[in-house]
Amino acid sequence: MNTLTLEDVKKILDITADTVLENEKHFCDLDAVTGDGDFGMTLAKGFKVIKAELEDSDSEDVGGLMKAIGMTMLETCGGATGSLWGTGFRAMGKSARGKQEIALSDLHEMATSFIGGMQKVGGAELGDKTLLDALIPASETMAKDAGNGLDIAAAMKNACDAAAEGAEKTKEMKARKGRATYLGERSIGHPDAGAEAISILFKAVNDKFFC
Amino acid sequence: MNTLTLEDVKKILDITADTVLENEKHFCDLDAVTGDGDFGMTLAKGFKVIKAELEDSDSEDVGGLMKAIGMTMLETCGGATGSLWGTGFRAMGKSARGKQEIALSDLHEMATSFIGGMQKVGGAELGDKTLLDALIPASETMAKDAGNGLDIAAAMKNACDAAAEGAEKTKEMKARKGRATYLGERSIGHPDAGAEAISILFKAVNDKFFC
Amino acid sequence: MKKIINTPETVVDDMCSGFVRAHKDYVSLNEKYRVIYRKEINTKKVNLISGGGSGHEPSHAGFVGRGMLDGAVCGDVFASPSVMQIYNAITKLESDKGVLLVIKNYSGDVMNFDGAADMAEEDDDIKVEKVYVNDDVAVTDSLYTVGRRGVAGTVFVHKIAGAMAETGAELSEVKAVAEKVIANVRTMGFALTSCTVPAKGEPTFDIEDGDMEYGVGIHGEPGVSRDKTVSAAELAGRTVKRILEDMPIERGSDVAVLLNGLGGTPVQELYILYNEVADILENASINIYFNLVGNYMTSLDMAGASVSILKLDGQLKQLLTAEADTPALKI
Amino acid sequence: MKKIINTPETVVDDMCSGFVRAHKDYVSLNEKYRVIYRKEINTKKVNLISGGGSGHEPSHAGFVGRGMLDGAVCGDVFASPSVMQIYNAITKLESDKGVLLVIKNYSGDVMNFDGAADMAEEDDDIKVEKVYVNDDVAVTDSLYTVGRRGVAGTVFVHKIAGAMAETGAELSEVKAVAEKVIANVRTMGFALTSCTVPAKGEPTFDIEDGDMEYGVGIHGEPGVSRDKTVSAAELAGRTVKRILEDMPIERGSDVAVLLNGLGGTPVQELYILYNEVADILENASINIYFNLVGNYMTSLDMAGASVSILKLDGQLKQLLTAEADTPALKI
Ligand SMILES: Nc1ncnc2c1ncn2[C@@H]1O[C@H](COP(=O)(O)OP(=O)(O)O)[C@@H](O)[C@H]1O
Ligand SMILES: Nc1ncnc2c1ncn2[C@@H]1O[C@H](COP(=O)(O)OP(=O)(O)O)[C@@H](O)[C@H]1O
Ligand SMILES: [Mg+2]
Ligand SMILES: [Mg+2]
Ligand SMILES: [Mg+2]
Ligand SMILES: [Mg+2]
Repeated sequence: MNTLTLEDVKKILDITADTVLENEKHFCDLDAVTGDGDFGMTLAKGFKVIKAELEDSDSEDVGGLMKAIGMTMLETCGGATGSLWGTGFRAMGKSARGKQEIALSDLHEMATSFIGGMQKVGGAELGDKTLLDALIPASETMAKDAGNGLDIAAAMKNACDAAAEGAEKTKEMKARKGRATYLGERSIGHPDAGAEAISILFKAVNDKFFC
Repeated sequence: MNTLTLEDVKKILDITADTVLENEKHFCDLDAVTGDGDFGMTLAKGFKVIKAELEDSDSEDVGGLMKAIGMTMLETCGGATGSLWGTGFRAMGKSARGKQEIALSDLHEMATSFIGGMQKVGGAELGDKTLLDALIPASETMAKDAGNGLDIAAAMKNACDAAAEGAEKTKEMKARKGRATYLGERSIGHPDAGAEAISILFKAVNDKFFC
Repeated sequence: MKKIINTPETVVDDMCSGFVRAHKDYVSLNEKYRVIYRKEINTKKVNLISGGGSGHEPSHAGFVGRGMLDGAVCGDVFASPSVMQIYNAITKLESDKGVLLVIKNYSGDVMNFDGAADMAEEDDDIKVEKVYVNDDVAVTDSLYTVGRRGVAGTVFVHKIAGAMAETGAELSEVKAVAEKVIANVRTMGFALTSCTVPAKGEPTFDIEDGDMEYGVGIHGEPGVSRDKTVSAAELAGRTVKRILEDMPIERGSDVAVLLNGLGGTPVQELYILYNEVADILENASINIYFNLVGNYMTSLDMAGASVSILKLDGQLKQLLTAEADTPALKI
Repeated sequence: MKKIINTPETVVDDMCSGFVRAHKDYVSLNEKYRVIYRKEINTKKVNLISGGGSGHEPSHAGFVGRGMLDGAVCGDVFASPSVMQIYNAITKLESDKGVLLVIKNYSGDVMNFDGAADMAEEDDDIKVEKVYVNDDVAVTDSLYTVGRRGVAGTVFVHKIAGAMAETGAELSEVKAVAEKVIANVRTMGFALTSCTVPAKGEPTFDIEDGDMEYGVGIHGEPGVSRDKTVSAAELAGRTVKRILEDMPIERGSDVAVLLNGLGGTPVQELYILYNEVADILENASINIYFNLVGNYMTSLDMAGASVSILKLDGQLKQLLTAEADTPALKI
């Protein structure tokens, strides 16, 4: 498989939505350890609407679809998540504007935009103990694999591993962004909820779509 | 012993005060079952002051002493107790006005006044499950014993038994005065705190002064 | 016990002192008798005095100010003030027009206020009138002989009689309007948790997590039943129903509603309950002309609420919305 | 869980509905976006918008009215409102003079308010300025990088910036005075019990009977330490000391004090604590020019309190005592 169609992207998003909904409580529990325990709820609130909208979406390209999802998140989700993910999706919308097919290089560009959007609003860097610590490594393997001409499924497997590894590493980090910072030293020893979620979502998409 | 002097009366009041202070918690616990649990506290608050005042009281007769105690209770004690006991003591003050010595008949008259004062403000009758259910029987034996020419100590022993019996009977009564009335049927089965207290005070005075 | 206090013994004195410091433009304090007076005493109007046990804050001291009370007497926690405390308040607030005592109907309060009134009338020739508030429909008259308890509806008495007094009305008129309020106000409350009296240090009653004490008194007295907790809608329905059974209200009538928190209930929940009460009254074509939502007659840290409904006529409406400027209520 | 609610999902909608019904003379509600607006929108003055997660009632909707806020945006319990909710408030309250957003400094709030401001500026050419309140001295800057939390001091920002806006001042002037308040206000709080978020149904943290969480956040975030409970006097001493260490105040200065209840604390205890705070400040020759004692910035049903101290100059004094007429604060 070397490109994804608009339909493929929708299917991937649908798997993502299902995974979010299944993990609502788990994501909340993760956030409860270092944050305020609402991450799963907030994310689920958005993805419930997104799942419904995917069914009768009239977006004609991947960019339009991403932008619509971004708006939905900005509208539906509060908290850090609404702003971060909403802006991230909107940034992906811009980078995939007009595209009907997505190659691995496009996918990497979208990931870069997603990260960039999140950084624009949240200002986090690698190592701040946020979801970026799972996202950035995943995005970087995609860049490498695109350069090496891997196909999307193989690259996705690598991204999946990179995300898992990145999420695992957040355990040792001290939070410098988000609510977990109020814990100071006490945030060390627990993984970041957002990073864990990213890893779980990558794995679900990989298992259910690419395998 | 056929009369009590002013000094005797003071001694009796001092024993009463000590007994109240010793039983502060017990009286509260009794009140907690059917009332609001403050009876011991309120009574103790008053008798703490009374005990101190007894030491340098300049009352020249029993009536003056009783009136002063009544005023102290009206000043120091709130709740039903302040008004009932304060008015009761003031009524005793009136009935013993000018008296240096107290015969059994005087004592009975004082008890009648105490009860009358309490009834004036509280409007309770025998059988309403209040301290009057201990006081009235005690006062009645005094009347009989005075008629029969008993000495004060013997009469006191009888009064003591009558009070105890009266207090015991309150267990079977349904409260018709005081906070216990809010319990309705549920007040049955527990003695009235005030009646129990009267019985305990009679017993203490009997044991420590007359025996 | 989880309380911000120094010692159980000093709770009332510390509170009075803090209250008067916080509201020194409104009130001053007689420390010995724990009476909180209006800063400027007006001897040309009927003066209103209320009070009772402490633990019901902001009642009653919070309502001392223009258009409501002239004095509040603070007893120990949940214990009526003494005769002399009240007597002191009456003599201090003596006025050409007389003094009205607003008494919640509890034996202790009634005896002590009555005793103080007698003393002021007999010893000092002060004109004193009294009204007894008995708005609590939880306890019905048939059960006992001392009459209903006075609870949150008392705040409406303070407001309306206070406004009447401010107009320069005579003692008989102020008393009459206070009695009109009492005749037309009913309250029903419930507790989700018990209060804890500082001197006792333990909850007054035990209550399971899924239970509530329906019809609880403002001192933690038992209510009509121990029930399972229900939704705000059902709670409002049951509560309004009980009030309307006791005091029917015609369609098209105007009423005032006091949605009162018992001390430990978040403001959020009071508004949620108010929403349901308003729904029910609207559906019964009863118009809420005036409302108060908040902590007005509390029971220390008890979680729970009460609903008071006052039937209004033209006079009550006008007095209810007349200006008032007190620490706890400004209209 | 002991709560007067219908379902955890409907808490915020039911509360908004009840709030607007109770205060319909002051406010109206956009149900979809959960924005509570002033009844009459004035497009000739700077309009103030605040908001954040729900659960802090009466903040912020309680301060919508003359002399304070023009709009409040209600997020889910303890979760910032979304960008679109805030954007909707901004466009609705668009004014010739511009709009000022008063934001409590939490990542979620900051991101969403910032995002909404950008959108309104870019898409609609609305003049928007923002201030970030960060008064909580519990969390010191060295510990983390997102800055201090915004807590009860926010109420002073609403009051003073709102009074400034009411004078017809320009956006830059209103922003400047809001920033002056922020620079001069500090808050320190503590919890005796945890709050319980309705959706969770269980206390956010466990706490033993003799313990308190000192420096707790208004969402139940951990504080600086888990300590033994102490007397009101010691609590006040420690709290004022921490504030003064962070913001020294000269002898002879005038300050405003907000003694804020966290939702489950009885009014009685707030006055007891105020009494101690007033003692300490008096002894330090610091003059309490203005005070508020009550539930202003709560944390659901949490028992506990916070103390905020604001250093005053002539301008702040005048604006602080200027008229305000809102559901939760009337001056
Ligand atoms: N500034 C930031 N940049 C990137 N990610 C962030 C930032 N702040 C928080 N996050 C991520 O968001 C997650 C929490 O989201 P959420 O629970 O919605 O936030 P909150 O409850 O604090 O508003 C964290 O686990 C973290 O991964
Ligand atoms: N009307 C009354 N007449 C006589 N005794 C009464 C009356 N009401 C209450 N009591 C007595 O007072 C006792 C309770 O006193 P106290 O606790 O001070 O009252 P409260 O707490 O109700 O103000 C009762 O046990 C009862 O014996
Ligand atoms: Mg969170
Ligand atoms: Mg009692
Ligand atoms: Mg009592
Ligand atoms: Mg949150």
